[in-house]
Amino acid sequence: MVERGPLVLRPASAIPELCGSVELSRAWVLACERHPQLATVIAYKGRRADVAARLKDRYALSLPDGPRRATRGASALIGLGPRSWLFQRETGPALEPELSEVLGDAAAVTNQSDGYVVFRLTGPRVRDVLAKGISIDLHDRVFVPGCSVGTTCAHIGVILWRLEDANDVSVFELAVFRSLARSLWHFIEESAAEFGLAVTPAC
Amino acid sequence: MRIPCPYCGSRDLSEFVYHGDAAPKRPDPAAENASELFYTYVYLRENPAGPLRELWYHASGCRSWLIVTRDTRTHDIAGAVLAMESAS
Amino acid sequence: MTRLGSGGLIDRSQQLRFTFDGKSYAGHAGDTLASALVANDVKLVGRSFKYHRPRGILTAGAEEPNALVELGTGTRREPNTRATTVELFDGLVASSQNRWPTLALDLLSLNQLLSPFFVGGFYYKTFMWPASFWEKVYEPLIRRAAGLGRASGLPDPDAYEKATAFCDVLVIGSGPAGLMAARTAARAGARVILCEDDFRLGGRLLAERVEVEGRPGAEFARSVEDELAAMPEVRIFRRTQVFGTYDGGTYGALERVADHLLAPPPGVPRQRLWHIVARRCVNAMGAVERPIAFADNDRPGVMLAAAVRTYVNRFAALPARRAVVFTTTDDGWRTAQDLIAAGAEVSAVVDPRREVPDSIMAPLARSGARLLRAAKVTRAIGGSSGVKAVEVAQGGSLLRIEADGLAVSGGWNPQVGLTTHKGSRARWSPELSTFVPGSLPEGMRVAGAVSGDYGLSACLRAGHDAGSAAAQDCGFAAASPDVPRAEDEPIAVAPLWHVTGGRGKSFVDQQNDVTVKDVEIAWREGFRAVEHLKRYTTLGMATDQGKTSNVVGHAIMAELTGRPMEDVGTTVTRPPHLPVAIGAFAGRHRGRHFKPTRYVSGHDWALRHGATMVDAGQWLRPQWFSAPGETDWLTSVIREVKTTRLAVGVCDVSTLGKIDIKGKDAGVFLDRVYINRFSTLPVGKARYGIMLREDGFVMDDGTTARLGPMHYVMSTTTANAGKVMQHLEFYHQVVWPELDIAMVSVTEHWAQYAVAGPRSREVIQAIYGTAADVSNGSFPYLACREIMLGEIPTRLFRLSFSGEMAFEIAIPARYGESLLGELLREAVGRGGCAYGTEALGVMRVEKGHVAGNELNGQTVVRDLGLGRMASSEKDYVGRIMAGRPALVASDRPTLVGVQPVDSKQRLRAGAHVLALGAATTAENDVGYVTSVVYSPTVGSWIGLALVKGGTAQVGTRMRAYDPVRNGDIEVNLVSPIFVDPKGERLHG
Amino acid sequence: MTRFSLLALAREALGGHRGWQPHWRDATPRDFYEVVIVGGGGHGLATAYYLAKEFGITNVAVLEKGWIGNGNVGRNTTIIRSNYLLPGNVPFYELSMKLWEGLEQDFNYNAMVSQRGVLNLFHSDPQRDAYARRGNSMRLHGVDAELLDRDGVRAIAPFLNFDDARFPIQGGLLQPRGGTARHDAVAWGYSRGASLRGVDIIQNCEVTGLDVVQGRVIGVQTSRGPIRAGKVAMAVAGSTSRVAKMAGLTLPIESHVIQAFVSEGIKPLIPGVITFGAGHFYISQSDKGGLVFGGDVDGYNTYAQRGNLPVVEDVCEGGMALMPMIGRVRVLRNWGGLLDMSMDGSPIIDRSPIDGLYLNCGWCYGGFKATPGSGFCFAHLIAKDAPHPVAAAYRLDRYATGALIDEKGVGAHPNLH
Ligand SMILES: Cc1cc2nc3c(=O)[nH]c(=O)nc-3n(C[C@H](O)[C@H](O)[C@H](O)COP(=O)(O)OP(=O)(O)OC[C@H]3O[C@@H](n4cnc5c(N)ncnc54)[C@H](O)[C@@H]3O)c2cc1C
Ligand SMILES: NC(=O)c1ccc[n+]([C@@H]2O[C@H](COP(=O)([O-])OP(=O)(O)OC[C@H]3O[C@@H](n4cnc5c(N)ncnc54)[C@H](O)[C@@H]3O)[C@@H](O)[C@H]2O)c1
Ligand SMILES: Cc1cc2nc3c(=O)[nH]c(=O)nc-3n(C[C@H](O)[C@H](O)[C@H](O)COP(=O)(O)O)c2cc1C
Ligand SMILES: [Zn+2]
Repeated sequence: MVERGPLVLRPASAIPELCGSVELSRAWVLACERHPQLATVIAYKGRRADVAARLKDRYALSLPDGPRRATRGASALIGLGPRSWLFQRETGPALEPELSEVLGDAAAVTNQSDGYVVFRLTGPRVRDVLAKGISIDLHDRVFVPGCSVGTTCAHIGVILWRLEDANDVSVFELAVFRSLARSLWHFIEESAAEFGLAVTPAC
Repeated sequence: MRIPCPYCGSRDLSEFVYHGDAAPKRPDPAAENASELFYTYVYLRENPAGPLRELWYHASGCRSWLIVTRDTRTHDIAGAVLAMESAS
Repeated sequence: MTRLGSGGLIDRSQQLRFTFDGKSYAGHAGDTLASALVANDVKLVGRSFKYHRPRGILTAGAEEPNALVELGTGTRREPNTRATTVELFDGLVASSQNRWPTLALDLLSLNQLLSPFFVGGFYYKTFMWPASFWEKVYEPLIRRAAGLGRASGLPDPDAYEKATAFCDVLVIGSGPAGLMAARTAARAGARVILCEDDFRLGGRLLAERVEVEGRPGAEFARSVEDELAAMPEVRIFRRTQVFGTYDGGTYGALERVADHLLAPPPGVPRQRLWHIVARRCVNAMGAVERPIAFADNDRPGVMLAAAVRTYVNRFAALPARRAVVFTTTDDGWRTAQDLIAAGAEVSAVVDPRREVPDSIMAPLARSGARLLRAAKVTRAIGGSSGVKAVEVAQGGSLLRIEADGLAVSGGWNPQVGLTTHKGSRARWSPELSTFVPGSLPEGMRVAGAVSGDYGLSACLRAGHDAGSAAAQDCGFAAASPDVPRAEDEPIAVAPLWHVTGGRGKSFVDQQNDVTVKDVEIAWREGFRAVEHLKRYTTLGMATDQGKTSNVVGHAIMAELTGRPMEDVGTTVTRPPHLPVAIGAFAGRHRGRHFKPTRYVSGHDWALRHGATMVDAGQWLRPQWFSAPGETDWLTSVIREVKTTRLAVGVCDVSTLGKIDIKGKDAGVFLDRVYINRFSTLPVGKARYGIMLREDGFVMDDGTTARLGPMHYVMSTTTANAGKVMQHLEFYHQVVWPELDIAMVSVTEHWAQYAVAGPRSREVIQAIYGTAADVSNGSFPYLACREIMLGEIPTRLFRLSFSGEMAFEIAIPARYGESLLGELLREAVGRGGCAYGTEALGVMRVEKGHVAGNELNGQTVVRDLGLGRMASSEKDYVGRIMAGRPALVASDRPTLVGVQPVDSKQRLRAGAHVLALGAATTAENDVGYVTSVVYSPTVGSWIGLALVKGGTAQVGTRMRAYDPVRNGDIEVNLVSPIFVDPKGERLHG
Repeated sequence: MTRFSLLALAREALGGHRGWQPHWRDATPRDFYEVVIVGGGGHGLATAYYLAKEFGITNVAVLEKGWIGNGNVGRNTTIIRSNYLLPGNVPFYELSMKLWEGLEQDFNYNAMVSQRGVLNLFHSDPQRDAYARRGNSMRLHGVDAELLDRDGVRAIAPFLNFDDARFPIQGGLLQPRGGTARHDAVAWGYSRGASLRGVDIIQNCEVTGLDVVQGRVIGVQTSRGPIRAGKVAMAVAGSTSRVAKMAGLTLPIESHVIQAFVSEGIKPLIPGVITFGAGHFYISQSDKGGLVFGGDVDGYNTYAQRGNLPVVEDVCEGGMALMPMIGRVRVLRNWGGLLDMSMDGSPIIDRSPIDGLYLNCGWCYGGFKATPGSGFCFAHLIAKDAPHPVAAAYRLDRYATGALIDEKGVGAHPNLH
């Protein structure tokens, strides 16, 4: 066996050019790239209730029974399908092993943290930008904070959800497969150009 | 066309993949006349003009296979259920 | 100038310059190109399609058949643009079209001399002799003469985009009916979208001298607009035509975002295509007036009566100083009144009716106009500069009345288009002598003139009622009724389709030059169904789709056949209601952005290392890496292959599909979807598998590894990843829902790299250091394991596609690039390199592995020499159908290797295989070459082929026949495994 | 009826066109015909024409539920070609191509057959190999085929997007003899030719039932009463399943819609036919100046002759990706037609399990080019009760035996063919 020092691997951004920030004034839409920890949870046959109970127990999160996003602290659960969810956590220890332990044989837990890039979009014209790619009714009273959808945006599969408003302005997040992040970003840039777009390291 | 996904709600046609008539059921491969049964299953279609229960895959949404009842003359949709939960 | 001194909805303070055919003119903000031309006394605007007849402006709306221009220049040149709907802007450039050399002197108008030959359908009867002349002489001539405007021929420089909007109530049209519908629904609380094609809201209210609530119509429209604009749940889409009704309450609409500007501002698209999803729709598109056919009724200066009112009242532009009005409707008489009110002279009003109510005639009694009843206009006299006089027949005598304009009112045609897009038919209304909407698409109501309600008060009420009902359907309580006060104008119509007796052509479809006589010829030749009439004469097939001509043409056919209009019917209308630019339907999906691009995490890294990228589905993959000094791809590929076979190579295989399959039935499930068994695969082992479609043909292949008792990870080909996922979900959810499994794609989470070659183990060991022992003993061929690399989880597989000892290492994607760097560093230190898909392909062909070219959907496992993999002890998808006689026949082409006899000769995939000396005919075709690469190992081009008799033919010499590339070489059929046939290197 | 000629036209022009006769007799049904053809589309009419002309069988009726040519023959994108791959197909389509080449003189009607070339573009190496395989197969069958590289394509169509493409053009397979024909005129010319030879063309006569006695068809029920028949031949395209059901047959057919588009008329812009190899788009320009184009099927079973927006957009996206110069050209009209999609994408010309009932169906979106060949071979089958050699592979039992003719290799998914 070859002896050598510890290997150091560095994470890379899906869109390195987004790392800088841009002047904020006059921008109607703000965007940033984020990398939360993500894992899919798929309930095994007849185990939905167990999954719900265990997640409630451990994280005080109730399992959404539709395309919705439940949050508690830094954790969130997003309904993806009749028996699958995306668990999201901004920080903390490695998510997948922890969840696997919590859920045991009730569900399949799969790490997806590197599978998606999340864009956060906000600003007074954010709905106008999204409407150019997404055919979901995002009306303020229809798609309220806590709603989520799996859909497509300009031919690109995305998961979209709405966060609580910040400063009375709606905030959305779009999760996209990492390989498609650049194409989605291109869409955001072109679609927001009409209104003015600013990229911020964190918004 | 908009398809009412039982999980996701009403969604645009472009999110779905079509698979045709839901009536044919994969036959018993051990049956004596399995070749004939499979030929019928794989190739023959009633292709009715009128209501049809058909399979759609919500590829860009919840990834569920659905059974949608749709009239092939008008495209009017009477309803949709998850294939996994449908009795038949 | 014929601009009136006052009035109109134009902004006289804003002067806009424009040119038409190079001549410069001025108009005002609020003008259309047509109204500005009218104001500048320009009468001749275009030439007709077939006879090149001089044409002017017939209408003031989107139904215009004649006044079509080329708008803009260079890359922005837009043919066939209706001058009547172009909003004037400063710097606008328009030119006439379909004329040579100039509009005034069009030599092609000589066509008219030949018009006795050029009648409807003439070409079906001629141009057949001699046969060869069609292609060389006649057709090119016909083609050159056809078409109206010229497309730019250059890439469209502007951007288009698409968007979706949702509402409770969509209101189409902002005339009195639409405005009331929108206001009523909005007041009830509904989310309302109001679409108006025009740049100003109001419809006919802008064009008529009418009052609503005691105020001028335009002012009323403005007040409703202001109210709507202030309501948060109302969206007003101006310059937006709704063009189509689709299933499920979806409507297509086109917003002309920047067409009223010289060029779109930065970031702004030229046009936007809207998908409007509406729970209810109030269609208030109004009606358009129709002409009457009489001799030379197409002369410039002949204009529809309501259009004359539009130019006078809305645009303060006078189309005629001395006019004749020819009307079969009460409505037409108002044109005479409005002209006089604007200071023009009306020489005569000609009405075929014997009786015309006094109330209608009275206002003109003292105007000096001759009021001729039971009279008809038989001919418009004049030339390309316009009408000079009008010939009128009354009681057997012919009068000539001097005039510089003729206003014609033949009745109204409701715009039924959007009501019929889903297949219902318009209904003939004998009372109104026109077609009105039949059964309506679900969710749609009609209100106002579109439904045949022509009175203003009736329109306001109908709009109100429809808006209220639509809102109630959506669950909103009715707002208190509020219908504005207005009068119903007289609306009687006495249908008159055409006037006989005049000398000259009577046009039905002006743009396509279809005359009354053409309709007669069609009738005589048996083309009597209206759809036959249309196709034989091209009636209604021009850019206006017969909006002003169809009913007239169909009514003439009804007369000829002696059948009632109810039976004759009308032709099918289709979307788009008005023509829509192709670019708008495409939106931003063009050029490089036609389809999204998928980037591997090592994309930038690969570019930095000299990679040329290649498309693999939506992915981009490194195809080869050019080392310094290498100028052609083959040199690089040969180096990559040699280096890998001799030392070690690193290849990005992240694009392969990866599916995690978990659960207690995962093994059973895999047994059913693969032809071979996976339930017995030990944990920590991988196996190659083949999947069939239910019809027995091969669908995909790949390795599936067992990471835990209830955990497999399947790999698929790059091309089929999505398809396989869908296939698996189908069998899981639809066919065997009883199986307890969970599947999820992890393609994106894991970046994956192949490390191949005799020194691959050293590289892998170097990466893992003490974290894992990857020696042959502890990590043999087909082993797999999850290994932590510090904090980072990885998956390691001992798989090989190249035939060399090889590993695949998977790592969370964000570390991909970094790991690649480390792998390459370790490899280079051992004489290795990075390789791309091309070298990968070379090595797989050298090993006789099948890939996309062989898995083409037409092959079964036996064809590929993989028949033995199929388990005979279990059922699997495709098993039964794969047993059909033709799929097990012994003469099916099966996989062999091919190698040129002369090693310098180039072999190409796609060549067919024939016996030596056999004639090059289809009967002698025994197979074809599927894949070809240059093999540095063999020292020649080599290939795989599917050949009848296959394995039994190995050793024979045949011919690779490739006539489309002038290839024809002798080849030896050999074993498909060119390198290391015993597979010793794998286990190394 | 007058023979169409320049002379006839001149004579009529002088006489004010009063002497023209209907192009075909609008016949009323008689109570018996030797052969009843169900469906007055291109295939039904061509079959009647060749039955009369080639096989001397003239006691024939064509029953059409609407007006002649209202089906797919009157709504297709008019492309004719014989650039097929598989041995079951090539000789048949080449026979059809040859018939096109002499058609106008044969039936004395100008159907404007225009052989301006069909160019299929490719965008990747595997696609090039597949096209080479196909081109070579064509050449082995004596069909014209040329494989062009990028420059070869550029020489023919310099306006294509060569510079900024998502999937750059690498070359194309050209069939110079391919082209277009005036769809409606094909139906009318065959009607006229058949009618002149004694065939009854009966419009507004919907077949509502097939009379089958002891496994043999003896006549049809129609909206205009029963008609007895020696043989009944089905050529009803998208209505195949419905008519077959009248005889209790279930077939390997689904009905789908494909949409087509025509732009406003413009001066000549596009030579021949061009198809995009990396998206769903193909285009040509009509004699009248309209760009005629289309793409993929909508993808769901339907009997409505109309489609929906996603495919409209998909087609135009392909168009703009391939030739961005058409951005400002406007779509004038967009319609749909009902296709008889078969399970392997290839047609069926065969006897049915019922004696005297003959099938002609499964043409998918490619049966216009087949019209002459299909009529010719179907007439042969009906007249001789034996398949014509070039159509012998179009058997109904091939799905059971596995002798499929699947050009695309996509299997039993009609919407993918
Ligand atoms: C949009 C579109 C584009 C196409 N493009 C091409 C192309 O470019 N090239 C090509 O080769 N092919 C093309 N096709 C396919 C081609 O048009 C068809 O395959 C071919 O026309 C079908 O044969 P047909 O002409 O006999 O069918 P049709 O014309 O459809 O004839 C069938 C007839 O049967 C009648 N009928 C149905 N039921 C009954 C009944 N019960 N009683 C009496 N009559 C009945 C129908 O009314 C119809 O007239 C296209 C098709 C469409 C829809
Ligand atoms: N006296 C008569 O004989 C007679 C006959 C007909 C109409 N009229 C008058 O005409 C008016 C009719 O009122 P109305 O509200 O029904 O119609 P309208 O003609 O006033 O308004 C229709 C509006 O719809 C718009 N429109 C049409 N198609 C559209 C589309 N596809 N997308 C978006 N916008 C579109 C038009 O631009 C127009 O502004 C009344 O004032 C009536 O008195 C009178
Ligand atoms: C090759 C071809 C060219 C056509 N050109 C025109 C045209 O120039 N103008 C037009 O209005 N329609 C044109 N059409 C479309 C027809 O009007 C009609 O939509 C089509 O035949 C289908 O019939 P339907 O819409 O009545 O159902 C064309 C159709 C075809 C097949
Ligand atoms: Zn869903």
